[in-house]
Amino acid sequence: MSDLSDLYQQVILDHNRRPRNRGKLPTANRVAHGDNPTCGDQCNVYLRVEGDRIAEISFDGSGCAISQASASLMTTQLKGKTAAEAGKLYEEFHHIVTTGEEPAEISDLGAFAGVHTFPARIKCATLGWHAALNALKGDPAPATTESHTD
Amino acid sequence: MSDLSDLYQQVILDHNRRPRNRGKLPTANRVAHGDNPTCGDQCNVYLRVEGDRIAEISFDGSGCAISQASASLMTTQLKGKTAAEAGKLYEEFHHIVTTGEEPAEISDLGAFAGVHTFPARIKCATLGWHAALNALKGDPAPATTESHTD
Amino acid sequence: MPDWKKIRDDFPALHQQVNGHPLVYLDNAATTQRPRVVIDTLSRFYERDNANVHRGLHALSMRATDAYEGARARVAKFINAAAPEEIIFTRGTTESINLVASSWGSANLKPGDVILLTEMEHHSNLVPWQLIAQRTGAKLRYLPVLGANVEGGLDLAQLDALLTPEVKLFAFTHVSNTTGTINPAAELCAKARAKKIVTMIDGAQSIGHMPVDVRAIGCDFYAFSGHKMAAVTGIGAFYGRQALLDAMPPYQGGGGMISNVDFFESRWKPTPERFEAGTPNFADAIALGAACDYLDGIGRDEIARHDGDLARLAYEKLSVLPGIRLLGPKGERGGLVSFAFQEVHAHDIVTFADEDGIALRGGHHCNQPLMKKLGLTGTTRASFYVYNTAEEIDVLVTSLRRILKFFAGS
Amino acid sequence: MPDWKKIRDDFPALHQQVNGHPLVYLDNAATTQRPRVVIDTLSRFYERDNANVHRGLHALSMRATDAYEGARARVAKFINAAAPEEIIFTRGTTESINLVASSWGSANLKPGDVILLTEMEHHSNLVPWQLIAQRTGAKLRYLPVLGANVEGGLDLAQLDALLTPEVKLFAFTHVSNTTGTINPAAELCAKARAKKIVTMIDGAQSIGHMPVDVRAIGCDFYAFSGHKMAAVTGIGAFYGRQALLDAMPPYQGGGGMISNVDFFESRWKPTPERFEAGTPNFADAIALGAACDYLDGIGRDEIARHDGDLARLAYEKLSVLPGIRLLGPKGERGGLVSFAFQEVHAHDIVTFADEDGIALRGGHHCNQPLMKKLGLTGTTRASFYVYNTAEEIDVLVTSLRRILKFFAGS
Ligand SMILES: Cc1ncc(COP(=O)(O)O)c(C=O)c1O
Ligand SMILES: Cc1ncc(COP(=O)(O)O)c(C=O)c1O
Repeated sequence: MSDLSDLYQQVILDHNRRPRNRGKLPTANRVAHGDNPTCGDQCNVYLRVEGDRIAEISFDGSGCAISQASASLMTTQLKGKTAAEAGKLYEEFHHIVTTGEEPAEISDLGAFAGVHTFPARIKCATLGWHAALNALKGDPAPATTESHTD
Repeated sequence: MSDLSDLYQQVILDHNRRPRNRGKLPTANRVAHGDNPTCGDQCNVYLRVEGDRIAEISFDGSGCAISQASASLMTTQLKGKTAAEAGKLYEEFHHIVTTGEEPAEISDLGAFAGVHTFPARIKCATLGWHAALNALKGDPAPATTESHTD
Repeated sequence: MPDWKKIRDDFPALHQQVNGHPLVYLDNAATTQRPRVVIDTLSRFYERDNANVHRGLHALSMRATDAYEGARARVAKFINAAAPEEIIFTRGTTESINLVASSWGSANLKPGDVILLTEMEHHSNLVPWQLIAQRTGAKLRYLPVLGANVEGGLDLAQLDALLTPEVKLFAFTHVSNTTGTINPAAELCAKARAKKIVTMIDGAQSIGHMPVDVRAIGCDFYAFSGHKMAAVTGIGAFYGRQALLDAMPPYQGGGGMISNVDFFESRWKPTPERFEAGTPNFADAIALGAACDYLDGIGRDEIARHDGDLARLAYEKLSVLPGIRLLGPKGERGGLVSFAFQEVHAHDIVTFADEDGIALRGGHHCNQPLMKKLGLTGTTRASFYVYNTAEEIDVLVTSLRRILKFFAGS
Repeated sequence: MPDWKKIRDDFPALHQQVNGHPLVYLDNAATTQRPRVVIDTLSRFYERDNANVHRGLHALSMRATDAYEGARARVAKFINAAAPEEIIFTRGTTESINLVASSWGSANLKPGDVILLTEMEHHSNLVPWQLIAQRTGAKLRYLPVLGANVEGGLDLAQLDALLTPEVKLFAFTHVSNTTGTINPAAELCAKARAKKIVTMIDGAQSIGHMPVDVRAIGCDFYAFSGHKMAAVTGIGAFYGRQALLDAMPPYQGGGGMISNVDFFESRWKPTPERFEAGTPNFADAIALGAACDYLDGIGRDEIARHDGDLARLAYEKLSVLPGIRLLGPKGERGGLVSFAFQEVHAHDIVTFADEDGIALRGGHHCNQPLMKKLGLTGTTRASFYVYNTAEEIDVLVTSLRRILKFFAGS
């Protein structure tokens, strides 16, 4: 059970049970849909972008604890960020979930380090992020974790 | 080599080397084409039917020694026969090549008894006969040894 | 009574530890394990008789051809087809249905025609019909399933009204891979036949689990996969009624299926060769024949009882878990159970169960439209085969309790 | 230098007597034998890691998925594709070509378009194009071969004139299975590419016998079969350039290839999944990966030299037989020789040679139009692989002399 407690850390279980910023955002001016066809996980990300910053952000959808907690945590991290900062944060997050290395600065993102020993779950952890980045780019195509760049 | 000498009996080698009634029949009033798609063997049978009897018969085509000798021998056997008699003769021949049992009455058809130990060659031996029976029936479709009744 | 314990010993893959626990393999609806005799048939063939079939006159080729055509006859007997020529070998259920949809469909469907499906079809018995409908202008229509919190079976009361004159084909699954529902195949075919509607049955989940007699059922086509019936991957087949097959154009073109080729046109061989272009997967077909022998050695009546009993036992034992929603009928069912919890997602369950050595499947089971209809995003499925035991169900229930506690309690 | 004698020992099927003689297996162009390591990879997979791939989160399923996707990456490396996603697994060459013809063809061909083939194509690279031509209204055109009694190679001087603006695709075989001719694939592709014509290569006879680098060749599609390269039956693949694959519609529909299914429409996954509907033949794909390792262990340059040397030796030794007509070039050639006698039909030769334990192939080799063009009804073919020896060629020549004598003398 040690690997599993690594995967399902308190932070994750907490975000899964009490997701932050969940639900449609009535004032959103950007929306993107993400899906993970392998699992059937779905995620919508709603953004209100003001200037070049994310003024508000929310998500909804369905999926496993990893994907839901990740999307929830992401919304708390992206609020107030620029697109460039969001991209950088995603890179950091992607590094954490694929290598298991803790982030340089203390961050809740580190809770996802356990994912790297479950490669099949990396796509769950990144689903919300894919959708958010697509929404920022204004890309109307649904994000899919099956893209070649994943 | 004993099985092979059984298969390639003198009668067969002789008909293969000096086929009887080979070539188109200018006066034919019935023609049928037979092919063995598995081998690529081809056989045309030309008949002149008068009343209910085969007045003249010839064949051409290409194929292995078994198929060519069988068609050649067949032409010598069918000349003068009625359709009913031809059908009976084919049944006898089919019995010989599938069981290896010699014919009741002495007949050159018995030379094909060795075929039964080479099941893949039965279709070669019956190709010309299929075409001839089709021609007698006036069936315009090419005979094929892949039919379900073979 | 078969000696089930001894049968379990026939399957090498079962005798291993996974994450420190004895493997409990409950993912049989996805693919079964293969008995030693099937694996050995395959190796032995490659070690002794391997050569390309057909058009071959040397010893190995004739042996291979005899074994391959012998397998066809064996499969014909397994489902009581009238003749070996009614069996076409394919990669599996999916290819079988694509072949029939494309070949029969392109020759028989026109704009305005209707293909009747059911709402419980696997994507493999749904997408091929969408594709041929697009190509021909035919339309799809669905026999509904009974909604959420009822049994999830077909709403048979609606069938007569849906079998209108525009319907040219009715395709349905024999056993649902998601709910475990066993459809009354013979009854459905009789209704269709009375209206001269062609029937196609998806037998993926039935073929290895119960006696199947295509003539008693009265269907026109019946498709299945070897890998779900103790045989190997890459091989499957379908049954087609001779008269229909004879009138169907080829699906793929290539070596082995033609009687004559010219540069600009070709003539086709009769069935089954017409539908088996290229070098067939003869070795795996021979392994499929061995699997037929193996299953008949146990007895398919016995297998049906065994798998169904386990599924009913699992249904009963699982039903007491807090918050569980169980799909499909309570009584008579195929050898699987499928369930969902409000609080814990199927993938989390599968990951936790794996830690206990239990192999489960979670998700939409290639059944997205049905999931949407039932208001679910996925289920967890435990599916059984000849080697599973009542004790394994206890292991599953214990593991599930622990998972529920982890997610509720922490 | 590889130890060819030791290599021979790797192949269990070779070590048997046929009709009282040691087996001399010269039917490798039809299918090769499989080395122990390939057979064992397959059994071991079924004994340890067998589970359905994708959508599976339990240990066996993850192992199977890794092994299957690992095999894809291995095959990509084997032919130097840019990415694993450019490899689509199929049943073999025939299915690969049908898939491309149907999917690429239905999206890209219209009435008046021309598909350019050559007169030396195997039925599998000919009939699929006839079928899609019929469906789309496109036309077929042929690059001629040089006639009887010359080398039987392509008449390359005519190519430029035939590559007119109507030509949308040019498909040709890398190595002829009937004459042994090796076509200058890179040169042909360069000419087509200069005119923006898509190229498809039939690699059935090249893949196991020589180094193949799809990017150096510069083709758009490259198709091949596992069973002709020391792997098993039921598995093959094709390479497709990513940009083309991305724009192609699915071929078969079903589980695993969709990203979303509703009752009336579906969305597709990207390549390679889009083209692999249903449970893939993952076990045989893994065996194909093992065959890639095995062949690279020997070295494909070495194999090309070995097989070519044997073919040239056979050509030379056979050329003195009375009345023989040898097809294909005298020098550089693929690992096979094909020949005919006026007096003795190929099937009689094959039957006699079998009595001496020699496995040959006789007939039209799925090459009827070429046979007609060359004025032949069939040939006898001896084809070589890594385990064949110069001594086996002597056995063949002795047997042929005996056959000729039997038919001439008696
Ligand atoms: C040149 C060529 N193309 C295509 C094929 C067809 O390959 P397969 O039967 O494995 O699909 C073959 C082999 O029979 C061949 O030799
Ligand atoms: C009901 C049903 N139909 C069709 C299929 C597809 O079978 P295969 O993937 O073997 O083609 C499956 C299995 O996945 C199934 O359960």
